[in-house]
Order: sequence, then structure tokens, then C-alpha cells
Amino acid sequence: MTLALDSALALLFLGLATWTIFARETFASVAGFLPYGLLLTAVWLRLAAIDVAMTEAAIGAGLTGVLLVGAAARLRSTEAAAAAERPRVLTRLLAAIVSIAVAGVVAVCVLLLPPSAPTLAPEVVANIAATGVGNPITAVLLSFRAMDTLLEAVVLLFALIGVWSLAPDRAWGGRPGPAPVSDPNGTLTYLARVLPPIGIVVAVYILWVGADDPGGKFQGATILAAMWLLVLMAGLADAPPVSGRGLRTGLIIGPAIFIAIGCLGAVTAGAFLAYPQGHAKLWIIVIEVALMPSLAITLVLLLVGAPQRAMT
Amino acid sequence: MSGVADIFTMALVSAGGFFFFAGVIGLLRFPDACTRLHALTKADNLGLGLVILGLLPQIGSIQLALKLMVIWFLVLLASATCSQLIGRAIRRGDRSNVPDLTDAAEESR
Amino acid sequence: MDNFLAGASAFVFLMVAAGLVCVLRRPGYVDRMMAVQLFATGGIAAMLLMSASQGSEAVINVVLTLSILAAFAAIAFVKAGLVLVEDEAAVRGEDTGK
Amino acid sequence: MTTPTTGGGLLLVLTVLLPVVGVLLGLVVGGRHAQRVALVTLLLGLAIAVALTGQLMHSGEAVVYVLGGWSPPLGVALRADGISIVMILAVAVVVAFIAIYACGNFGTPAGVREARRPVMFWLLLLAITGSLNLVFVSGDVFTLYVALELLTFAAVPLVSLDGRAETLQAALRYLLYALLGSMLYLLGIFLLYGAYGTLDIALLAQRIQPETLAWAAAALMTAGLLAKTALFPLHLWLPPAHAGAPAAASAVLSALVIKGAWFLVVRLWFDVFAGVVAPRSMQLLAAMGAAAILIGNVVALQQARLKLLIAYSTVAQIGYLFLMFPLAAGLNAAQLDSAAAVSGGMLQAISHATAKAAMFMAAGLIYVTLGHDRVADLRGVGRALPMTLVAFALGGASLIGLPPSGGFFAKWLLLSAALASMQWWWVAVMIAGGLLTSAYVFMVVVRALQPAEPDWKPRTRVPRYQQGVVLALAVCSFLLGVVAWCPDVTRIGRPGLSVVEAR
Amino acid sequence: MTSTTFFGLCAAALVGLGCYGLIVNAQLLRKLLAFNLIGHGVFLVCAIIAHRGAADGLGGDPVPQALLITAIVVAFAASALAVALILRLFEETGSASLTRSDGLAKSDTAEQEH
Repeated sequence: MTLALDSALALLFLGLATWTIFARETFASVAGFLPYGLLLTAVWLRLAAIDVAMTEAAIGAGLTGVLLVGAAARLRSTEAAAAAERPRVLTRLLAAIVSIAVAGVVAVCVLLLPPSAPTLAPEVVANIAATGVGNPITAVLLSFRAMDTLLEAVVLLFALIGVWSLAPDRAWGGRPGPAPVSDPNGTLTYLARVLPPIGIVVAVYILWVGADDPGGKFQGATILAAMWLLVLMAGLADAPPVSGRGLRTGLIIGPAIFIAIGCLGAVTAGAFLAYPQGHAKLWIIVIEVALMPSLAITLVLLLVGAPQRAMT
Repeated sequence: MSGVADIFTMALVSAGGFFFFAGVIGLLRFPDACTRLHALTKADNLGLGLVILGLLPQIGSIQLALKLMVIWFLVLLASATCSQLIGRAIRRGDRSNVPDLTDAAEESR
Repeated sequence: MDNFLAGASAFVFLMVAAGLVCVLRRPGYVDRMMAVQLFATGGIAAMLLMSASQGSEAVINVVLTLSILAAFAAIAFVKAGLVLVEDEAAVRGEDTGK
Repeated sequence: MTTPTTGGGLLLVLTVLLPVVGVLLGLVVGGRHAQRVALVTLLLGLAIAVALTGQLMHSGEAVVYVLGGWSPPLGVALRADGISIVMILAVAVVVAFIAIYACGNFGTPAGVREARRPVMFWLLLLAITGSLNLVFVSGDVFTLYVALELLTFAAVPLVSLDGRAETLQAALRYLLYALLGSMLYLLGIFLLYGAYGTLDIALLAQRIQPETLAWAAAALMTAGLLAKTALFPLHLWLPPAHAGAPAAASAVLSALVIKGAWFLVVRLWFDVFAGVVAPRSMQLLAAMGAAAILIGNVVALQQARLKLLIAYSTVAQIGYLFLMFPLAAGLNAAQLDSAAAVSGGMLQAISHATAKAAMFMAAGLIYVTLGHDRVADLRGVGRALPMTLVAFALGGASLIGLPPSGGFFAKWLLLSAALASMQWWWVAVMIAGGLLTSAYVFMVVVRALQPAEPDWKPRTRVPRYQQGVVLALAVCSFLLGVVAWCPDVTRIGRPGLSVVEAR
Repeated sequence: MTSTTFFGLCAAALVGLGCYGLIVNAQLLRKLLAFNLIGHGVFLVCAIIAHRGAADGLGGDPVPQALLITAIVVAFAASALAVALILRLFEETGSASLTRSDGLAKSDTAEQEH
């Protein structure tokens, strides 16, 4: 039964992936990619990676969809030119050979994985009590390998700096995206008024349960980001100007607090990113609470893109 | 007791499954965008709603049941808004946001 | 009972999947977007049924995340003005009567 | 099992964290304050690098810092040995020179609170410094993946800082290559974890077995890193990206950024896969290097534009960096001291870093003065920019390998390693490469020495300090050969080198 | 066949599909989608490694799962940066592919170095 269900899942999953690659036009390809993201969430669930599934649900099925649909719409006029650039049969054949070879290597590697899988799960279980949290993934992300999580926040920030650097010079310091147009009686406006309060509650809830169950700051931040994005799309608010001091402070406050707490650990607990004995959970929650808004702001700004309208 | 609950669940989940079936058939067979949209909303609202209602007796805790209701409410909200938006855009023939089409129309004039 | 729920989950999933596959292969942006929307709702229902059949409660939070973000791709679709692309002939002929 | 934190370990955290804090701070204060923050941060970074070197030479052992008190395999450790410290120091010095040079081009104009190019440049420069330092000190292969991505995200926007269409194309091509490279690398480390249950470099080195899975992981990771470091035949993205960026950015990209992925190849092949990789694959790697040297130099000779010429010269010089692999293995097989070849490779990396940064900055000054950088039309440069031309020539001399430059000593180490391990074919490649390099360096210098037309005037006057900085860096590169008399820092903390075995 | 092996083969297929798309599709957004498929294939390999490491009452090895979350976030950041670059290139040239490579020499006069 499970294998049959897995097969159905995998068949559709691979079918959609194939569609994404071979569809004739870009939007069709994106339209295949969106349900593909949903299926990926299901695959993570099948593999008992619930935290990963939640991240994928937030990122893959939520924000990436907005990003790709918007981009595909903007690039519609390049469709004809791109179709004309279809490579010759020989190139396609070569590409197919290379791809099959690569896939073969990966398949062989997967089959060669040792039968007795090495795992750090026992070590995590043995040490999780010291972190005070109940969710092993949160313990890994914010205690055992906290450095990676700090760097992850920095990665998003660097990517945002990269996106901003693409602004035209005249628009520097201004606002991203086109000017907002709102329809005061529109359904979207209504949704943008009703959904955000619920979304904020859900985001905080997801952050809160993250300490002991699947969830956490990043998934919460994505929901927060989506709520802001909804308000922007409904035209209820304008995107903030990138030169705003408050906005930039909001961007960096999370990573800054993370670093500060890490340094505090170097002084009081003997190592950078260590937490004082017995108070680990408190500090982990402080870091998560501080990171969530900063991550949310970063995600929204990554999605709305480089500033386009100069400050007037 | 458990027997009654199980029958309730089976009935409602089956009904929900039927509405999904109907939604898919409608999406495939109805003639134009608006009627297909109509089929879609039936599946969204009734299909998922019945499935969730049917699941309620199977869920042990109030908290989880509440969460299920929230999920239903959120999907209702989302699908209602989406179908409104799509429907209005189709009806109005709203092309204000389609830069390429308006440009082409102006050029051809 | 669990078997029934798992079966129902598989049924809903296969249903919406079949719909998606059929619609993707046809032209028309709106239809594709609607099929994606239907697939998302059906997927949510299937995941709920599956989690109920296996008694795994943490999955519900995943579904909650999915459901709150369910509408976003479709909203972006409408905001990007893709609704009428390719379908305008049908709309002109049958709906507005222009 | 693993070494606990050693003395001075906090310096490792600081060397990564300080530039990151600089980015955060610079983003908030913005405008011309960002530049000040960047300069102060880089100065502090230089001080930390010097302190770290002192610590390493004092203790004679690798510096280790266990983050969060969780020792590997559960936690993450930072680790700096001789080769890391050499690179950290080189990056700190070269970035400092580039920063002074960039003050001339990336100042915020008067009357504007903040302009895009300056603020972005300074933040990205800090970002690159921090990411590179993380690449050099990280002891965990996954943290290294994040470091590589940080480096990519900081380097790609530098390419398209001018926002012209062709630089955007170059940046995109670079991004695609770099992302594909990261994915291959990531696949490799996941496989390693699946096989050996750890991500820590020291533990992996102990646990790894010569089996198919390890070879596949090595091949995937190396392929990914080669795409990022632009070794022939994966170099196609490099010339347009490095030639299209502003001069100061080109200097950073060409001198330093590509060394990040290369350093990781060294780290992996000598530390992690030392007992696993076959000599034949070392020869293959060096063969690609040899092809890069010959083809890169020949294509450089044909370039009409100075910056493209220098960019193709980078393609060639990357080749030298990969010659050290079979040489070290060969020395080891012959029961000789393989560290000499590694030292040669590291010295080649830093002498190329200094020389190439100087040459790109010189090309930038030439461009400003002439309003173009067509190689055929360089007359008058010798009169207008004597210091810059001398700098270019000195940098070129280091690339060619004239004594007493760093390039000379590096190539001498590599050549003697090649002769000692009876691998004469690499000698031939190195000599041919040197001859080709000298051809284009002389071509540029001779053309630049031709007198200008009588009524010719420079388009813009270049500040003297910019010329001075370029010359100083070139002199550094030219005199780098004096390290022959210094203790060999690269050997510190690397007992594992003798593990390289021939099969 | 266990379900991990099964999904492992799916991962290989995804990587292969992505490679093909990356080479063959000219349009940059399509290339980005293909890159995402490769990424998902790699992530899937990680997930099955995590799943194989289930022990001590945990459904999977939490370390690779945590790595996976970080990797997903990083890949999202990469996609956002790539989309921004593609859109900017489109604004400048009206094209969204790399094949129309106008050499640097052509735009020599238009170039503004400083």
C-alpha cells in the first residue's frame, strides 16, 4: 500500500518535473512547478522530515510561487525569442547523454550508501537536554550548529544587498515595485485586511511550537513575510524606501542580536554561541524572536526586488 | 459511539471526495472560464469542508479540531478571494495590467 | 477506519492529480492556474486525511502553513494581469459579447 | 577525538565575524559612513590577521575553536593551519590596498546622502572579506558550503555594479556556474555524511575509506569547485565577468574570490581525500591546469582590450595553482618532503593575488586616463602614468616569474618539485607558460612606452595616491621572493600531509 | 525496494532532468527552474540520508534535516537574486537569455567606467 502510494506520488512528482523542463512556454513551466512544490512537501512528509516539509510549504509552495509567477509575467515578451533559440538536435542529444550520466552517478551513489546508516541521532538525543528545547531540529539549528543558522541569516542579507545593487542609479534609495493601486471595495483589499492578523497569530504560534515540535523562526518569518506581501499586493501600503534608517535597522537587528548573544556566550559560557548553563532555552527563544521579524523583512524585500521609483 | 462517529466520518469524507471529483470533472468539461471557476469553488469549499467536518470526530483533542477549522476557514477565504479576483478580471476584460497587450493594441491603431 | 482514510486520501489525491495533468496539457493560462489552485486544495485535503490515518499530529501545522499561503500564487497571477492572456478570444465571444 | 579549543581561538571567530558586523553596521549608517565603517573594519581585520599569524607561529600548531562548546561531530569547529593563515593574511593585505585605491572611485559624491555604487561596493567588499575568511578557517564541510554561497552572493553583484547589459549577462553566467558548482559540492558532502556520519574535516579524514562512494563524492565536490574557480574548461564565465566589473572590483574578484574555491580543493584533496584520491586523478587535475596555462595565455595574447587580456591571464594563472597536486603526491611517493610543493602552490596563490590586483588596478587607472583600454592604442601611458606602468610591469614580472618576485620563488619551488619527482612534463608547461606570459606583458609595456601624439592630453587626472597604492602592491608582489628567507608558515599544523600516498 | 531507495532514484532522475533543462533551455527563468530541480534532487538525497539515520525514537537523523532547512533557505535566496538579475537584464536588453552575447568590444564607446 505505501509503496503503491509512494509510486503514485513519485510518478506525478517526476511527471511535473519533466513538464517543468519540457513545457513549451515559461508560464506553463511555472504552472507545473507550483504543484510540484506542493508534492515536494508531501515527499518530505513521507520521509518523516516534518520541519523540512514546513519550510518547503512556506518557501516552495508560498513565496517561490509569487516570485516565479511575477517574473514569468514580466518576461512574457521574450517567449518568442527564447523559442527560436531552441538548440539543435545534436546539442540536445549531448545534453541528454550528459544528464543521463549525471543521473546515473547519483543513482549509483544512492544505492551504494552503507546498509548500516551512520547517524548523529543518538548524540542529539543524548545532548538535547542541555539545550532545554524539545525539538531536535531546533536544538541542532540553534545550539549544536548555531553558526550555520547565523550564517543563513547573513546569506539572506547578502542576497538582499545583491538585489539592491541592481537598482538603476536614479532610483537608488527609493521604493521597489510599481506604485500601489488599490481598489477600496475589492475582494483583495478585504483579504488583505482580514488575513494579516490571523497570519501574525499563526506565525507566532509556529515560532512558539518550534521549541518543542516542528516549526520555528524561519517558517514563522515566511508567514509574516507573506502577510506583508499580501498588503503590498492589495495596494493597501507602499513598499518601504530602501534608504529608510528604520527599515535597515529592522533588517539587521535579528542577526545583530544573534551575534551579541553569541559574544555574551563567549564571555559567560566559555565559547562563542554557547549559552549559560540552565538558561539555554531562554536564549534560544530570545534569538528566535529577534530573528523572525528581521528574516520576514528580508524575505519581503528579496521578493519585491530592487528599488525602481526614486524618492520624491 | 465510535461506530456512529465512524459512519459520520465515512459519509462526510465520501461526500467531500465526491465534490473533488465533481470539481475536477467540471474543470475539464465545462465550456468557459467562468463556469469552470464555478466548479473549482465547489470543490474548494465543499470538498475540503466536508472532509474536515468528517475528520473532526476522529481527532482526539479540541485544539487539533480547532486547528482543522482554522485551516478550512483559511482555505475558504483564499479560494473565495481568488475566484472573485479571477472572475472579475475575466468579466471586466481588465487589461490594465497587461503591458504587452495594451502596447500592441495601441500600435495597431 | 484508518484504511478508509488512507484510501480516501489516495482517491482525492489521484483525482486532483488527474485533473491537473489534463488541464496542464491544454492551452490557457487561467485554466492552468485554476487547476493549480484545485490541486492545492485537494493536496491539503489528502494530507489531512493521510495524517489522520497515521495519527501524526505535527503534520497539521504543515497543512496550516500551506493553507495560509494557498492563495498567494493565484493572487500574484491576477495581479500580473495574466488572466486574459490567450483566453481573450473565448472571453470576447462568450462572455462580454464585444 | 578532536582537538579542543586552543589559545587564540577567539581570533578565528573574530576574523569571520568582524567583516559581517561591518556589513550590518555599514548597512544601517549608510552613505559615506559605510565607507568609513568599511575602512576601519578592514584595518582591524588586518590587525587580527597579524595577531593570528603571531599566535600560529608562536605555538607552532593549528589554532582550533569549538563553536558553542559542542565539539564535532555534533558541533562545528573553526580551524586555522599554516595554509589558512597565509591566505587570511594575503586577503587582509590585498583588500586593504584595494580599499585605499577604491577610495578614489567609490566615494559618495558631495551633496548626496547615499549613492548606489559606493555604498554597495563597500558593503560587498566587506562581505567578500568575511566570506573568504570563513572559507579559510572553517573546519566543517557544510559551513564551507554556506561560506561558498556567501562568497557567491557577495561576488556576483560586484560584477554587475555598473549595471550595463553585458555586465549583467556576465554576472548571470557567473551566478549560474557558481550555483551549479555549489549544488555539486553540496551533493558531495551529503554523500560523505551518508557514508561516514560526520561533516568535520578532521573526523572525515580519519573515517574515510578508499571506496566508490568516497571517490564519487570527491569527484562531485571537485567538479563543483572547479566551476567556481574557473579552471579550464569551466572558465568561460570568468573573462567577461572579471573584465566587465569596475577596476577595484575586478581586482577583488580576480585576485581573491577565485582563490576561495581553489583553497577548498586544496583542503579537500590534501586533508580529507588524501588517502583516497588516485595519483592519476591528480595528474588529470594538473593536465587541466596545464591546458589552462597554455590556452589562457594564448587567448590573452590575442585580446584587444587590456582588461580582457588580464582576465585571460587569470585563467592561465589558475592553471599554475593546480600543478601542485601531482607534484606534492610525486614528492611523497619518492619519500621526499612534499610540503615544498604545497608551499610553492600557496606562494603562487598569494603572489598571483598581489600581482593581479595591482595589474587590474593599473588597468583601471589607464582606462581613466585614456578613456579606453585598447591594447593597440596605449601610447602615452608611459608619460602620463609612469608609476602605474612600472606597477604593471612589476606585476607582470611576478606573473612571468622573474627573480626576485614571489612568482619566481613559487615557480622555482614547483619546478624543483617537478624535477625531484621526475615529472618533467610539468616543467615544460611552466616554461612555455612563462614565455607566453612575458610576450603579452612586454607587448603592453612596449606599446605604453611609445610617445603620445603632441597634442594629446589625458582625459582625467588620476590622484597620485591611487598610483602610489598600485605601485606599492606591485612592489610587494615583486619582493615576495624574500619569503625564501622566512620560516615556512604553510607547514604549521599540517602533519597530515605525509598521508598523501601513491598507489 | 525500500521507500528510501525508491526516492533516491527519484532524486537521481530530478538531477538528470535539471541538468538537461539547464543546458537546453535558453530562457534564463527556465534555467533557474532547472537549477531548482537539481537542487531538489540534491535535497532529496539528503532527506533519504536523514531518513536512513532514524534512531532512538527520532523519525530521522535531525542533523541532515537541519542542514536541509538551511540549504532550502540558501537556495531560495539564490533564486531571488537570480530573478532580480534576470529582470534587470530584461529591462536593459529586452532579452532574457545569455546566447545573444554582445562582446565587450562592441559597446566600448558606450562604456562608463567611472
